[in-house]
Parts: sequence; structure tokens; C-alpha cells
Amino acid sequence: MNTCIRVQEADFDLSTEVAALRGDDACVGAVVSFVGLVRDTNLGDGVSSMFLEHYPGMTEKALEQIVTQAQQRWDILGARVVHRVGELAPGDQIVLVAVSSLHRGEAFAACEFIMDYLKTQAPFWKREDTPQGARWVDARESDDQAAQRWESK
Amino acid sequence: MNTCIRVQEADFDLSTEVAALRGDDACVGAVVSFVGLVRDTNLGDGVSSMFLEHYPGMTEKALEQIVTQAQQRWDILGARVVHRVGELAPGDQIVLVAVSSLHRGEAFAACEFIMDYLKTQAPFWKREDTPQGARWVDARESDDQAAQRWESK
Amino acid sequence: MSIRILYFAGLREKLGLNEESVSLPEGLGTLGELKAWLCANGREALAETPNLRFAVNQNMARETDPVLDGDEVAFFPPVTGG
Amino acid sequence: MSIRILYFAGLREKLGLNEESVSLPEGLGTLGELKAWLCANGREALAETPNLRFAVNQNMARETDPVLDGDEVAFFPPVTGG
Repeated sequence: MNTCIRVQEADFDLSTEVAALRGDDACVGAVVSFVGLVRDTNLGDGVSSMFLEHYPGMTEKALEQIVTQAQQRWDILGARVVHRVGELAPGDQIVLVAVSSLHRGEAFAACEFIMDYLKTQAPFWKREDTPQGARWVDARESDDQAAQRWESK
Repeated sequence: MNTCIRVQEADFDLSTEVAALRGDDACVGAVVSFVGLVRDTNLGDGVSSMFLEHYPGMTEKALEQIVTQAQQRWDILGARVVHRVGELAPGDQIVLVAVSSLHRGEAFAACEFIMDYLKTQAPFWKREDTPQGARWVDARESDDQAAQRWESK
Repeated sequence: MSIRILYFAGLREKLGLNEESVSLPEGLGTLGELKAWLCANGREALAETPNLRFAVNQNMARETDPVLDGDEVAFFPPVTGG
Repeated sequence: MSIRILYFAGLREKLGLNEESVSLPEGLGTLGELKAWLCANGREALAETPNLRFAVNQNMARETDPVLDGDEVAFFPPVTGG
């Protein structure tokens, strides 16, 4: 398994990350990747900037556990998670999850699973700056539901 | 809808395609992309090269219809399909499908839907060169099943 | 009735033919009937292709769909792109 | 019993505190009991945080999970990354 998990302030490049995920393994037939981005609007308010806080140490551990669960559930060849922290602006990339496999079904499922669990299990918190002031983003009910879907499968 | 469909011999760059898909739309919160690659082995035989034939005219039309169906089913902001034709080598990129949306669920579903339908509805055919000679790749039963899943949803 | 016919992939190779224009006798109503007529007129490879697929005017079609004068008809094996 | 406690996000801001080390009375067995003791000792914000989450030694934990001497305990609102 080609696994890489990073928490960083710096931006990342999708092509570079996917190339590193693939390495020189010509068994890889499918790569599914997800990129999450800072939107300029949330809940009807303009967002001028965002701050991402995390729990150093636990974050990496939680992400590793999520990736391990994905490996146990699906026949995947590699997985890569890069999550940014600190100050971000609208349009900035927040997170990358990329998964490689022989065939596409496994990569799609494992990539979505990792994102759904990251959203509910990895200790990151978003604070948005809006014209009404700064506010911590509330967890979305739909994220809990997305993660729970996998438990009955 | 920011839609782009291309059939070409040239390679593509994932980051460049995703940047074009996003454009300057700061509403985009999620981008899911799929890249299909030439594997060096198939059905137990080494594959030294591959040739991709298509039906010019119908190919673009079929891809447009698939993307239109995806738009009708999910609330997505953009979709991009790039499919290569001609001679390809192991490790080469074959196809890109990328979908943007506000939230991730729609982008994951629409991206997988487009790939599943592309596999069964778009007129492309693969010929592999192996030590036993050239052979046309047979359709996979699992691809039909993958496409049929969406009909009952 | 005059029809343009295209062949692809393994079927094209077996027939040694990319495309042809054929003048068909009256009474050929469907793709299935066109296929049977072609098989009986030197295009046996059509019958030997498992799960043969059809397109009419660049849209996927079924054996029971009609063929009309001036149509572009394509025969090919199941698609395998992506 | 000595415990290191960390606070994050909105809860950290409300308390004005990133972390603290506390010496706890005997008889505090679970995270829920620890939370109640902290609330009664100036950390009312813990009770005011909807859906408060817990971690022990950097693993997600539940209110009924045990707390042991030397543990690193974290309290925080539901996570919102990604």
C-alpha cells in the first residue's frame, strides 16, 4: 500500500499528488480524487477568509485509522490524504483525498468513504470570517448521515 | 453549467483540467475526478501497448448525452470529460472525468455515473498488444452491472 | 433504399471493411432485418459477433428499431472505452 | 490523579484556554464525571457546548469511557474539516 497522510499549511498540486500516489506501479488502472475548496458563501453569508484549526498528533492518527479501515474494506493499491490548516481564502484548496486501485469501483467507494469519515472523525475545525464577524462552522447533519451510510454496508 | 467534452490523441494534465472546470467560480466546494490508466497486465497477460478506436461524431454525442443525464439527476456545477484515442502505452492516461458541485455527495455520484455510462454507452474500443498477439478487449459483465445500478435509483 | 453502414473494432477487422453504402431491397424494416440481409450477403461476421450492438444516426439502437432511407447505421461489438 | 486537558475551536475560545493540567479527586471514573467536575469548577462552557465530543489519548471516546491517571483528554465541538 502506497499511503501518505499530511497536514500542512502549504497548498498542494493535484497532478503532483496523483503522480506520487501512482508511483511507477503500472498495475494502477483507476485513480479517484476529491478536492475540497473554500467557498465564498456559506449559509447565505459572504466568507472573506477561513481559519482551520486541528489537534496535532490526533489528526494524523485519526486519518491513518480512516485510511486503514478503507484498505480493509476495499481492494485498493494506494491512498493519499493532504489536509491544509491555518488561514485560507475563498477558492483555496482545503483537502485532497486520492485513491488508486485496479478497477474504478473500489477507488470511488474508498475515496468517498475516507472523505465521509474525515468529515466526522478527524479533528479539524473551520472558523469563517463574514461581514457579521467570525464564527465557528457548525457540523452538518448530512455529514453524520453520510458517514453512517457505510456502517450498514 | 461549465461543460467540456474532448476526444483527442494528446495527453492531458489533471490539475489543468480541474482548474478549467472550476474556472473562477468560488461557489465550487467539491471536485471529484476519475483518471483511467493503461495497465501493464490484463487477464494474466502482459500488455505492451494499446490502441483505442472510436466512432467520430457519435462519441462526442454519446458523451454529451451522458453528461446531460448527470446534470438532470444531480445538482452539479460543471463536468469535464477528456478521452484519448490512438496508440497508448502502459501507465498512460486514457480518460478523465471531473465533476464540480457545491457539496461532495453530488460530485461523487455524478462522476461515477458518467464513468459507468461511458463504459457501456460511448463508442470506444480497446485493442491490446500482448506476447500472444493483438486482441480486442471484451466488455466486462461488471461494467454492465455498474451502469444498471443507476437505473433502479 | 440506400443506407450507409459503418463497422468498428474487431468486426471491422473481420470484415476487412470500415464502411459501405448499400442499396437495400424493399421490405427491410428493422435493424435486425438489415443484419440478417447483410449476413446472407457476405457479411457473416455480423452473426459471429457476440452481443452485436447497433447505432442509427449515431444513437445507440436496438435490433427492433426501424431503418429508413438515408440512415447511417453502425454495427460494432460491445464498447470497451474508459 | 493527574490529567492533561486540551480544548479546541469555539470551546477553546469560550474558555480562553488551550490546555491545562488538573489534579482530580479520587472517584472520578469516566469522561462524563470529569466533564461534570470541570463544569462545577469554573468550566461551565463545557455544559454549554452542543454535542460535545471527547478524545482520550488522541482517540475519539464516549462519555462513558474511563479516565486514568496520566491520560491526555480533549474536549471539543463536533469536527468540521474537509
